[in-house]
Amino acid sequence: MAELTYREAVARGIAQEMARDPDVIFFGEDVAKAGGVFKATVGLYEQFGPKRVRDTPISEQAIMGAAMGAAMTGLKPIAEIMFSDFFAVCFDYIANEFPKGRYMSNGQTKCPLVVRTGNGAGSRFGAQHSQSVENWCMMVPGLKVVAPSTPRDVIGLMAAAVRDPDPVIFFEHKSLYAVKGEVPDGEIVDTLGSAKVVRPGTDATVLALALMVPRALAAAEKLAAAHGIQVEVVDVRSLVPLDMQTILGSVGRTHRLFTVEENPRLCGWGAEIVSIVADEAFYDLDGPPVRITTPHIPLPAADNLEDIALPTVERIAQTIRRALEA
Amino acid sequence: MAELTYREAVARGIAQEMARDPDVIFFGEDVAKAGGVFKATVGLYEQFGPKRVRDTPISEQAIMGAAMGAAMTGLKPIAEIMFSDFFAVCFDYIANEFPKGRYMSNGQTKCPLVVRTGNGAGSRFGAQHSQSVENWCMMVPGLKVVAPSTPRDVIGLMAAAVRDPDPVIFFEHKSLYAVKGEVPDGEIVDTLGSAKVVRPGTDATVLALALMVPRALAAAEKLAAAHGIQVEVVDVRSLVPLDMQTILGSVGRTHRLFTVEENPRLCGWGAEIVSIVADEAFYDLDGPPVRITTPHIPLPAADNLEDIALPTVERIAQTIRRALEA
Amino acid sequence: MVKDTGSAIQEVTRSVHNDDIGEATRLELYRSQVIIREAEQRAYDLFLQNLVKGTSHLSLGQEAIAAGFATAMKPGDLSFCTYRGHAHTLARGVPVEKVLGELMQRDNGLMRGKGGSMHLTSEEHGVMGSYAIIGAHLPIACGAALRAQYKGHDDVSVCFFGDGTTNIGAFHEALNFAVIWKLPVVFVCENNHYMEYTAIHEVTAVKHPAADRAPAYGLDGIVVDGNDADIVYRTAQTAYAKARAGGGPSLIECLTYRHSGHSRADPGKYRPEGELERWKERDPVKIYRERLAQFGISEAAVTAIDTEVRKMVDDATQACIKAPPPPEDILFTDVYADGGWAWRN
Amino acid sequence: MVKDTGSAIQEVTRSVHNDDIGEATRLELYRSQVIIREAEQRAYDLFLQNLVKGTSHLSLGQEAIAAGFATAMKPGDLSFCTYRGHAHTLARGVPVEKVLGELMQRDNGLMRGKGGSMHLTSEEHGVMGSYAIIGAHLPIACGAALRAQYKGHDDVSVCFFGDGTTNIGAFHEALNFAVIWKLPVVFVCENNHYMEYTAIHEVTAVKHPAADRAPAYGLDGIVVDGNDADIVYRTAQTAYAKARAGGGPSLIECLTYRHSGHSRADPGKYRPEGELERWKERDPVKIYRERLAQFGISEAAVTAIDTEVRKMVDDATQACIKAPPPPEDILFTDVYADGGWAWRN
Ligand SMILES: Cc1ncc(C[n+]2csc(CCOP(=O)(O)OP(=O)(O)O)c2C)c(N)n1
Ligand SMILES: Cc1ncc(C[n+]2csc(CCOP(=O)(O)OP(=O)(O)O)c2C)c(N)n1
Ligand SMILES: [Mg+2]
Ligand SMILES: [Mg+2]
Repeated sequence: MAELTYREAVARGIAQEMARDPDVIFFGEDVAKAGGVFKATVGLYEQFGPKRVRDTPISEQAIMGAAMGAAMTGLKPIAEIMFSDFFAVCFDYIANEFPKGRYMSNGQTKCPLVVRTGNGAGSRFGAQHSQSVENWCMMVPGLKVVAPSTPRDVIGLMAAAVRDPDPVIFFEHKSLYAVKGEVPDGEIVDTLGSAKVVRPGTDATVLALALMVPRALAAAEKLAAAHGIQVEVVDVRSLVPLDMQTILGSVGRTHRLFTVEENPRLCGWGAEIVSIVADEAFYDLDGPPVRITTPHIPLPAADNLEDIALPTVERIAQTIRRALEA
Repeated sequence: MAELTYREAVARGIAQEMARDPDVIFFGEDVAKAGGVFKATVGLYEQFGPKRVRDTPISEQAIMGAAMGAAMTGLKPIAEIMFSDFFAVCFDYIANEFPKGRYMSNGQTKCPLVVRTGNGAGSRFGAQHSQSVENWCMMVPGLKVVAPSTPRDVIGLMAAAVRDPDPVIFFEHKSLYAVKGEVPDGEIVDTLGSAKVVRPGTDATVLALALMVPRALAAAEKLAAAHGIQVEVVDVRSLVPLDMQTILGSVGRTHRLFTVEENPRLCGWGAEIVSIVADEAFYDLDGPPVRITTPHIPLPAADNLEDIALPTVERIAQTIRRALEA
Repeated sequence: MVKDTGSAIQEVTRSVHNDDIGEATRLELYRSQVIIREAEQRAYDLFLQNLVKGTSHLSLGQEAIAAGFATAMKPGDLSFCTYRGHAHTLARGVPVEKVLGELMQRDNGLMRGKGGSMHLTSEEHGVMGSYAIIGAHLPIACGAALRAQYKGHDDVSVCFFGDGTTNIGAFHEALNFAVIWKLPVVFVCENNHYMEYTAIHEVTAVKHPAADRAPAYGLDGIVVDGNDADIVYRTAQTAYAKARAGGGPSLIECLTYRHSGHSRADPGKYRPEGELERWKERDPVKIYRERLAQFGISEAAVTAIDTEVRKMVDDATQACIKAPPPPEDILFTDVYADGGWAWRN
Repeated sequence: MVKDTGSAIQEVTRSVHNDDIGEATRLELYRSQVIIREAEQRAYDLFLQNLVKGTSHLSLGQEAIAAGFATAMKPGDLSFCTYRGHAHTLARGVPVEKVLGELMQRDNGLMRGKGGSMHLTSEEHGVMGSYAIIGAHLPIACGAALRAQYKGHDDVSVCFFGDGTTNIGAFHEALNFAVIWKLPVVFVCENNHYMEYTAIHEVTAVKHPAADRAPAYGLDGIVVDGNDADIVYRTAQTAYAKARAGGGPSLIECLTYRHSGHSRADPGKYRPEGELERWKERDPVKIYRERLAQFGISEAAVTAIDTEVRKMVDDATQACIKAPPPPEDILFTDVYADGGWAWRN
């Protein structure tokens, strides 16, 4: 066991896979010699050398395209897009190339790559460097999408992503990079498509992702302490594949559903899950499913404004309590 | 009154606005001298000349950026992106530039432009030229998003879009271009953000958009004729602003909700609306809300496969009937 | 072929008639062009009979480029094509039936109708896909070349695209990327002088959309006659040799012209009168027939190829007409590597 | 300034000391540089005191470019900046308090804290935004120039960006677009030799990331000493005059160096030893103080500016420290033109 930051877990996760498989290469802007702008890849260049760990120009389309071409022909590339907001400058690869080649070719081609990216708010960076864009990827058929909330999950899901034969978009949360967590020694390999019940409860199911997981947990503790409300918190972890068994199982026990989403409201992952639960478990629900999201606005830079934009522990707890008491 | 195709309505809608306002300009790939690859802009070049109607290089980022810069400084550009799938090569403008400038500048700048695009399947073009990507835009705060289903709505909503002070993404459905409809003479100006009940009914509310509207209507007739089921069909028309009053009003009367979406399942507009209705009108619902969508797959080229991928009249009718009878 | 690092790029419109290529290869080059010509013409006829569905982008008039580059390849070399990719796919040896079957969206098609005309892919022939979003495949070809370099393989990735494609961002990113990493990739611009319906000179800041950009990446500006298969073949050989030797990428602009419209529905009316006719005088198949004669190859040998190819295309057509549409269950296969499409449990 | 249409672009590292600029303008150029120097240095100090939040990208060492281009502008000319836009914003006359207030995310900031350091915008000063996605604003500047051309206005759109930006697709698309439509836009590459932490030469196929690409758009390759405000000023004048006369766009590469790290947290360790020191010898403010002396401008006049600016920055700092954070209700304003954020009824 060691205590690692989420940031250190990224480097360890990548190193674990690069050490295991010589076909794993890693590239992106400032990721090699400088160790990445979030310092999440420090040491990889020194450990694996300039052939396997490479600095690129500011050419996101070339980065993504090169990752794809390498993946199609036998490598297992990990490519970094520094901020997930920049998916917008290379979205063709995410939406039209990675996920469609296998299908269009009737199974002839493959695309086993990982795109890792810094996602989410909290750094006071403003509207173009703070977005939560998991739904940009979830909505595209053919991708897999994960967003770990702990250092341990970072390593385990990174390993699962690298070993997966399909394109995986790996969302790291910028505001979690400094967070520490216990990590077992030795190889860690998790499974894509498995949600985790991180706090059992009986009164409601609360789904959360990435930075929203610790907040949902804090809200849960608050509700338990102050109101005796026991909510079950599920860390969704993987949006595609989506672990509906765990989610439907939980709702079947608690009969109420809440989502805590960092993304702006419209078409977030919570919308999808609510629509599935409302269809498949309608008669399990004792009250309306409620989504707690960032309002549907661009994000402001100012700290006090950013703080109230994202779901806070307070807002999560209050929304749940009011809904349960209604 | 005249009978126009949806294709002709596009040209008439643009012409109406260009004739009215000399600040309206129009550009895109092959839109001017050739009248567009879908022949939807035939005659505009001849009518308004090469200063106002322009052919561009294959440079979608330049097209979108130029539209934005012109809009910020006093023009009202209409820009064409030939196929909506190509939003992926200029997505930065859609996701990060058009919709965020006004907010980030604290209201100093504006972006009154229209992006029109050919959306949707049915032409056997395969996975990269057939997508329904309204949700790519709906999910972005700061945009407005419309998708007309009739020639009349094309003209009216085009006028509303051009006159609107915000960026509007205007989805034309490729498989509707040849469809005819009655269009009144003279100026037509509609309102963004208004859905239309296109068929009243009492047993269920069926929401549809663009090509799915005629299919939902056909399914409704079928259900009425064969099973005496009367569904209310609502043409959503505008995803942002979203006319929840009309939708909630309808569900309040019918107590059941269905969406008919051409997009692949995950995070489609129907998910969002279901999540709103499930929250705000939970106790109005007599049964599970059901989404009828294209399965979450890339689209195949082959006609027989494409035909069964999209929601068919048969599938819509059957899904509704089974759900209502369950 | 003329290389020039400065701004005044010379065009070569006629090959030097030396005999370095040899009869066997020349017959191969001819056969390849005739296969493309006949198959594309057949595709057009089948379209008129409503048997080719969706869209289709023909390479009639551009056969020499596909033939020249493919014939100079070794097995294992990789081709990356656009929607206008039938020619390159055929030139790598993919059976005509597979291509026509895909255009007709039948179960015997190369991808059983799942991809369609714009996405021809045959991994076993090194055809690593046809990409229908302009520019997307240039970076992808870089990635394949990166793999070759990384693994010490000696294959070359060859990426074909049009003149219009030189104005999109991905072109620029890919070229710079390939050069800084010295990747074994060859970028081939088929300058047929038009994007869809707009003449390339109306929307391009320089005369030679590809070659005039080459110096921006430290590359030689290369413009060749794309209608002369010998010239194309030699140009390809040089570029491949450089790539295999670790010399990095090349960017080659081949001047050509498409005889048909941009895609199935296009009558090509935007072209000035006489332009098509002038280019037809320089029809690559015609040029090459003359070339074979110049080198003393018998008319019998040429006619034998014509006849054989015609029969091949006829047989393929019959097989396609008889072939069933794809079965409905493949709608849901091969979204993911497990063969299925499950996005949830 | 040296123009060269070929590939061998000469660099000019020293201005010709003629006196065409005149004392008044020279004092303006100096004052502008000092404002930037002092305000940026203050921003850095405030960052160390934890009063500047979020990120911030300083132009210390690059002042001459902002001063030169802005001083040559007329009112109504438009500036399009990057996240490294404080300098250009100040150079257009935006009060220091407004800029520091925004960096400190206070209610007195230019955008009341809604945009932050990377998005400075002052419509009334012609600062049409600072864009934080690399390359995005080059096409946007084209659009503003298209409006000027269409309406017959005579303003110029000036677009500033870094060396690293020349490798992204939007750069390429914008340059071609501007040239084919002869738009009155001036593209200014501030080549400070680094992207974030990577030296530009490691990831760029040519020596001059902007100028060596100019011929790819039929433009002259222009490289100037970006640390000499006189040279920059003259270069700007020439480019603006060309644009206003209908001569179309220019692309200008200004050689410079940033004295601080890329952004707030960067100690700049990736730079070879001695490099910073060598560039500091060519500090633009120092160079310009010498220049003023050469032209016989009194030390008193120079010191007066220094003192005035220092006081201005001090006062601004105090005002910012006293300013409240933005009120919470503006979280929901100005998403749409109606002032609000309603996406539904
Ligand atoms: C990003 C993108 N923009 C536009 C199109 C539509 N389109 C398809 S082919 C074509 C013309 C391409 O011209 P060129 O590169 O010269 O190739 P050619 O068709 O002449 O072989 C266009 C604009 C596209 N497929 N992708
Ligand atoms: C599309 C995109 N990719 C990456 C970044 C991250 N980024 C911010 S600044 C920067 C370096 C830019 O270098 P350059 O253009 O030389 O400008 P400089 O910062 O040196 O002024 C990078 C990579 C970004 N903002 N946008
Ligand atoms: Mg072409
Ligand atoms: Mg730089």
